[in-house]
Amino acid sequence: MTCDATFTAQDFKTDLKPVWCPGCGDFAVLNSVYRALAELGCKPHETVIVSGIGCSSRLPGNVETYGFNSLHGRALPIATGAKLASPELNVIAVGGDGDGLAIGGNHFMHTARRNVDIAYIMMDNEIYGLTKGQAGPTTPSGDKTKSTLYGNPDPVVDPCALALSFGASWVGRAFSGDVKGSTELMKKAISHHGFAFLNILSPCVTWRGEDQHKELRAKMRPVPAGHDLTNREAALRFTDEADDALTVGVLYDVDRPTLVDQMAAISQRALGPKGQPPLSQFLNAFAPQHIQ
Amino acid sequence: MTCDATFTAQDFKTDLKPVWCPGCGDFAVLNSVYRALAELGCKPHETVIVSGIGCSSRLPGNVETYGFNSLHGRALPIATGAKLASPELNVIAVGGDGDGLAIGGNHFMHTARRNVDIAYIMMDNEIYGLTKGQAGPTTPSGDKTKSTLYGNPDPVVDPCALALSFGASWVGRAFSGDVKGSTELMKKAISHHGFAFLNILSPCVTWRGEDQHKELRAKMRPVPAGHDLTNREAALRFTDEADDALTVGVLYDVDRPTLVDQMAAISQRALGPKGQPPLSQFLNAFAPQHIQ
Amino acid sequence: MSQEVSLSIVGSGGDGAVAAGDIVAMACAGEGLHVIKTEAYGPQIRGGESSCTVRISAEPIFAQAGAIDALVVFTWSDYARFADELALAENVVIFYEEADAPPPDMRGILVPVPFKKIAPHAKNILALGVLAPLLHLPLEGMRSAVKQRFAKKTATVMAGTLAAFDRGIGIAEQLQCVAQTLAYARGTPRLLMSGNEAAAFGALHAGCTFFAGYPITPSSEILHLLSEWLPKMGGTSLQTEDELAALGAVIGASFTGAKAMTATSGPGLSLMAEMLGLSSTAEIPAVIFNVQRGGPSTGIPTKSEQSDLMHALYASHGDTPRVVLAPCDVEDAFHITVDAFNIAEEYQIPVIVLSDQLIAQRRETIEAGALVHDVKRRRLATSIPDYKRYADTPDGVSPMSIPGTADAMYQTNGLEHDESGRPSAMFSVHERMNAKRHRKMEAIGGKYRLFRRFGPERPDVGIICWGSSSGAVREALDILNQGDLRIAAFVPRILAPLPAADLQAFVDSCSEVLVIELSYSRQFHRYLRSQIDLPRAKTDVMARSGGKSLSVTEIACAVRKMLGVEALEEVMA
Amino acid sequence: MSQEVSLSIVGSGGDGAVAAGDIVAMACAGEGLHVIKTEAYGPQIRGGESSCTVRISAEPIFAQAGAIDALVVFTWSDYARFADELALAENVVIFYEEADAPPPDMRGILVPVPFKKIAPHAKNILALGVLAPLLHLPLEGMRSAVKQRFAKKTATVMAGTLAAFDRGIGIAEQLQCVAQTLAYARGTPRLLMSGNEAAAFGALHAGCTFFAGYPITPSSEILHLLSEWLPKMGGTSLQTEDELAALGAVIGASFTGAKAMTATSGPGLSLMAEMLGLSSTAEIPAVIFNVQRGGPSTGIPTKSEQSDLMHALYASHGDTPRVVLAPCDVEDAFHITVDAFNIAEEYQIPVIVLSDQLIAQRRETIEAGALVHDVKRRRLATSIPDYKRYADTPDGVSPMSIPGTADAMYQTNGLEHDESGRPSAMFSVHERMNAKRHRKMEAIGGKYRLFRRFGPERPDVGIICWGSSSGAVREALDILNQGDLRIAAFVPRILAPLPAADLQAFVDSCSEVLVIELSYSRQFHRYLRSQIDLPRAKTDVMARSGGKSLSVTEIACAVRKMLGVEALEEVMA
Ligand SMILES: Cc1ncc(C[n+]2csc(CCOP(=O)(O)OP(=O)(O)O)c2C)c(N)n1
Ligand SMILES: Cc1ncc(C[n+]2csc(CCOP(=O)(O)OP(=O)(O)O)c2C)c(N)n1
Ligand code: SF4
Ligand code: SF4
Ligand SMILES: [Mg+2]
Ligand SMILES: [Mg+2]
Repeated sequence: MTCDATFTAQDFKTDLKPVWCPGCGDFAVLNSVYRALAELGCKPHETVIVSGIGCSSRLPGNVETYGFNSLHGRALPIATGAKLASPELNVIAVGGDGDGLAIGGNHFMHTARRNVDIAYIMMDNEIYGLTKGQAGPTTPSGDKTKSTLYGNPDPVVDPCALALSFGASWVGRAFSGDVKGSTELMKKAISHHGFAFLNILSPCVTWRGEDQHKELRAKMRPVPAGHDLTNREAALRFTDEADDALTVGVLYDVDRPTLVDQMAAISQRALGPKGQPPLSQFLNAFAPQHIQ
Repeated sequence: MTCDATFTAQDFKTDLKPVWCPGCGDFAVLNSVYRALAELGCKPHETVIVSGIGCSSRLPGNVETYGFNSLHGRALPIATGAKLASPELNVIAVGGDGDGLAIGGNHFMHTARRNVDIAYIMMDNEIYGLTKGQAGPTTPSGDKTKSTLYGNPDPVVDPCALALSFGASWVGRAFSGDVKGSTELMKKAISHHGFAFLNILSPCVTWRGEDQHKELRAKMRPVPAGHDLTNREAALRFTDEADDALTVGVLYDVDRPTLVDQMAAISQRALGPKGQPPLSQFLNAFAPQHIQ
Repeated sequence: MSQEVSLSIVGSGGDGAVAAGDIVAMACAGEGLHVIKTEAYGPQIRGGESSCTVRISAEPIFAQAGAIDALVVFTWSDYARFADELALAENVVIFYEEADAPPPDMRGILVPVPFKKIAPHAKNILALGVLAPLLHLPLEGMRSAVKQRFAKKTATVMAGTLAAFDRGIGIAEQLQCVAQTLAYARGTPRLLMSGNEAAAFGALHAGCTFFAGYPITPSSEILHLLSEWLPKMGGTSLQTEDELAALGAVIGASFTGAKAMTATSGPGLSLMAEMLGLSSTAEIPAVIFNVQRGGPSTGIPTKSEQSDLMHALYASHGDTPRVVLAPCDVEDAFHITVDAFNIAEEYQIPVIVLSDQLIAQRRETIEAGALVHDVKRRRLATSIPDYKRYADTPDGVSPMSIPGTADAMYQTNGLEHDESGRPSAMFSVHERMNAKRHRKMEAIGGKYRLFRRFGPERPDVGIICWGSSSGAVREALDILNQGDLRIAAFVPRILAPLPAADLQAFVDSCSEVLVIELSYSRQFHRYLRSQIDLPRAKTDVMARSGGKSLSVTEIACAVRKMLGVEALEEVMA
Repeated sequence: MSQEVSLSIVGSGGDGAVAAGDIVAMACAGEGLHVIKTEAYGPQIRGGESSCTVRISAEPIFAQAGAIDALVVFTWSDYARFADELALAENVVIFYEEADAPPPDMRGILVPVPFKKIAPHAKNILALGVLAPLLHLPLEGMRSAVKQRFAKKTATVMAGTLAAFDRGIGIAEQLQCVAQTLAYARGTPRLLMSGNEAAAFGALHAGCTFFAGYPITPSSEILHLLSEWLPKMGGTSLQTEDELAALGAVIGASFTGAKAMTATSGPGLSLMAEMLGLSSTAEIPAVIFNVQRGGPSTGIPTKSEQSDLMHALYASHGDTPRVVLAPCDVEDAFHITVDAFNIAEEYQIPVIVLSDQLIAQRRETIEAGALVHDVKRRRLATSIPDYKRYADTPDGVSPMSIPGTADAMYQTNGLEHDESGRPSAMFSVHERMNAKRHRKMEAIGGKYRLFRRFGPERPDVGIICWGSSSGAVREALDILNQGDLRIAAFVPRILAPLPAADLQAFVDSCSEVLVIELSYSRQFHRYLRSQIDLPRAKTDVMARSGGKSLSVTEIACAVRKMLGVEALEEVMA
């Protein structure tokens, strides 16, 4: 990631109008993205934002970097390919809770486990927004939605808890209404060496009601002083909070080799002391050798 | 699950010869399955065993119950459909580590979360056996395999740790070489009300070498007395053990509503006090009503 | 006076354009009129522009509105978005928000109405009040429909809404303009349903007890309705983590004997390719209801197209028999769904239904009495000595036992297997089992010759089309055949196995053939060529992308052009 | 004396049948002979029965062995498993383990050898020693090949192994039997490679720097080789969690400018259907190397078939252009792979290569000098003012910028989009973009007319086939054309876009046409019908399941039957 040029938040805006409903929490997330990229001094053309499909996944279209609004649930493999093939790029993945936890859950697990050096920002509205309000993995159990008329039968998951179990090396939680806090967390996530997972609670006014904003804001509280960022058990406790609490901030932060590091090490081992062989050497194994 | 008839272990054998390599750990797993089913008094024709694809997933073909060797990674959705549609059946899912953790990881997560009332037995040989020895999620980091000639770049995962994070209500670990222990654990898993996950370490002599048996046996130790089976944090500690330890036994066991329970409750709520409506009532919403 | 009128209401989110359309449609359904109602939206998730078009007729109709007789515009900038898609009649009457001046080049009879000023919260109902007397829409029926629609509102809101309606009537009475008016005799009330609603009802009627699905536009209504109804009817509906799991759960449920279905749209159908092969090879019945939208890839989720055909016919590696059905209209979505279950169950095979967004989401009147259809059952095995799950039989169908049945246990798989279900890599077994599985297709083809044929014998032009295109084609025939032209149409409702003999006879009986489809790459035409003889010299193809529905005029023009009678005057109603 | 011999070794795991075959093949390659080596296995994962067959010829050969001249059997029960698949020559010499009596009805020259007694740990090498002098195989070359094969063993083991070989020679010298012997002149050594190996080399040659894949039989060797070689060549190889992620990673890597590929087999290709559509719609180059095996579903993973054709051509919902290539043999797997990259990169389109198990896993001699092929590059955009990613161009290819390029940023997606990449639901944009994307197919078709044509002009019978079937067809032509018959063959190496004009000209030039394929449901034939005019009256189809490879005799018989010359004597070499 090259972060030396100066671009303002404004420079990161495309002239595409966001498609979100008036009042959608995703507007604030977008603002935080603009600010974080500008404040970090990221170069737009060296930044790639990959998303899946959903209201939230429309975000890359509104950011003047390289952008890729891909398939439902598949942002992370695409981001992984981009980062591995071009480690010099600043690769960010974004998407919704349904995108990342339902259809895309397996990629979340493996991308975190491999510690792929990207920031993954989940815009979590606790619902399937784009398809008009069905329950997703973060929809509270018992809630009535379009697809759960008699109450959601499934237990709710905490995305940060999953990220921690999957082996993410940085985990944070934010509330989109808190643009300043979100921006700071995004900056940390993007700067992190390794897989950084940021869960941003981002209200869906259309399918979760107008009160979600207020409720989330009321529950929000900072990570208590003295929390040990390298203690996974401690971090997990913030993912099993009382109903009236939502701890925002960095929950976990450790440094371990990323997949890019591992691949570099593999290359070193493969090359050995002799360096890059001519490709023709490939054929040796298939050529008859005259052995005395 | 109906468990009153008497069938012997022998009765559960089909006359299909297992395809496994001589010395494969899966033979012992199969033996434990025969014994567990017999000792529990399960009726063969009310038992369904679903698997994915892999050496291990060939198991259902050798068990005289209803069996379904399905697709790579997809045993759990199929088992879920079977159990939900026919809750009276005893549904068991089996498969390999690659099957359940790589391609099938997402189904593992969601089936555990929903607490689908099945036993899921993972035959974990720390390798892709059937495809001839590539690294999988349980292959130790750094190991050289067919696909990781310079060492496996990925961190290893503990299937029990994942099961616990996903919300499995019963989690156990066994070693296939310990047929008695495995049988007892299988019996508990099958009898558990809810999603029971049993990880059976089952050596692959062909791709992990002849020593895997001995090494695993040497590491094996029982769950210490006094372990609180309802304490998830405590259970998790057994999934992050020293390299020379392998705790076998029940790690976690709680009771919470299963998906079958939830669906029954939903049916109750849907029916209301009036009971089942005539289907024609469906059309009311689409018929013009004369309203004064 | 006319036997039909079409009206359109255009506004932004909150303007209630679509609600207004629903009310008109329901009111007319109550009068026994024939109605087809369509909607369109801009890219905005909510609060963006929307339009709602209702075509009302005293006689049966089969296509969405052609030319619009009356238009309500709340904002001209919203109208601009849809201008391309809305054909206005010569003498269209346009009621527009007084506060927003029309573009200078706007043609039609332009009538400003102060909607916002008079009824800021019920502009749409006010508009209905204006339209109703002018077009001779049923006033009482509309009041009822307003009440039905807002049944859950407070009495005050309801009163305000009804008052707005009456204000509209008042305004209309003072207007001098003359609009196309509807002449009709009142009949038995009809149901007003969409294709997705009819399909959900079809599934329940067929005895479906298990549904698993993952939300996707434009099929989600089926998930919603079955989540509501299956629990009432002793069944189960499950929202899975993805489409692979959805079809997996369906197969698992069906394995244990349940009649089971999933519903999806293109991207989901693509994800089901591997599972489809399992259902076919393990011979486990499954119904896959796919509502086509604009493709490729995420494409245009809210618009109709007929481009999932090849995927439905051929997806999944290997030689994988499957049945593909396609409904022609809303009522047919019911029948085809029941047929899908019947075939899946009787022949132990996956059946894909290819509906499309136009059928799925438009609302259409249908006769309640028409929603009946025979229901078939699986050929079950019960305690057969030396039971062989895949015993070879003349029609390829082997009795299937279900778990719980003693003495008929079997272990199945997606590997090639012999009669007992044992995995086998032997060529002779493979060939025999391929033959057995494909023989079922012949049996189905013999029994299910599902197609519609319209128009005279020995036609000058024989149109071949499928799915929602057939509605516009049918109406085009009526128009074209008013002169001396002899135009006919053949519409297969089963695409695999195709009723090839019937279709070949049709082709042979035509002087010329015109294949019509909404697929840029001419999927239907290519498929037809592969199945029947379609001589190049006498065949034309009218294929284009979806995203805009096929119009009657478009078809009529294509036929005339083909016959070199372009010069002929238009005979449009 | 003969210009060719075929030998087969059958045993259980541990007998080393396959290793023995490798050694013979490598030794003969070293002599400049032409070799084709195939293997077959029973269902057992390891330790089960296996057979290895080597065909050796002084002249170029194109098909695996027909009739076996010399056979080694370590256990008759293992032989029984393969009896169906092994055609024995009239005068076959069979060396069998003395301790295991042959079945009474076994025909051929039966020679017992005490393999187990003499060399319990090197039975296979002992057998080679017996075979070598009898068949006139190169003794020194075989010793070299043994050393090459066991290079990593200790000196003692090596010495023991070589001693076993010499013991074998000794035994042979005492035998009285006469076998088919090989006559040849020594030539330049050849490479001995499999199709998967050639494809991996092709990828590296083409400049592939990124590979992502998930293991699956029979394609895993490509994953293994590229995992070994890419890290040496500055590239990256990733084993993903599944096939969806594999193609996803390929698309992500390619988006940033890397030449990228995945490799898989049927079930994996089925899972890639949705991603394929994304590559096509977002116009991101991707090479998908698919090795066909027996289908449907899990099918027969270890055997060959040609039944992924329709899926490759049509999978993914919507109108999704993609290119499909198919190599004819091992060497061609190299060329086709380079072409796949060239087309993918030049035209920004997904390219599927359909290899099959027979090409992929048989080992074949090729000339080292033949492995050269032009390499093409992507049309890159660099800082274009007012850059439009999807600018419409005559050939449909728009300059592509890659991240890192300033002033040419864009945001893409799989939604329908306009020239800038902005999502659009408008029909006019949709039609324009569909046209642009499909225009690339025309351009490719014009430039890549990849096919092979064998045999005389104006043939009595023109065979159309593809992929590995072409080898046997080519040899059948040689036999058939020895009399007065005029048989020719047309083998497209690009299946989409099909070189339809060339193929039509071929069809028109033939008195009769025979389509040959290993697909029960006649996928190739159906596809040909959809693309060209293939008059029913003059067309025959020889289609069957895979699981057993196509033999030269089978083809020759089919042609003769078609021409009514069945009675003709066999003219087999
Ligand atoms: C394969 C596939 N399945 C389903 C869909 C339909 N779909 C689009 S967005 C979405 C879920 C959106 O929820 P989420 O990811 O939480 O994003 P949000 O809209 O809430 O921001 C679904 C199911 C699709 N596009 N592709
Ligand atoms: C979709 C798909 N991808 C890949 C494969 C190939 N495949 C078969 S088994 C297997 C992995 C086996 O590993 P595991 O699940 O651990 O089972 P084991 O053989 O070790 O018991 C793979 C990758 C397949 N059959 N289907
Ligand atoms: S539906 Fe919800 S998430 Fe989507 S744009 Fe509207 S408010 Fe935002
Ligand atoms: S390869 Fe390994 S897991 Fe498979 S059967 Fe052999 S020993 Fe068992
Ligand atoms: Mg969401
Ligand atoms: Mg394994």
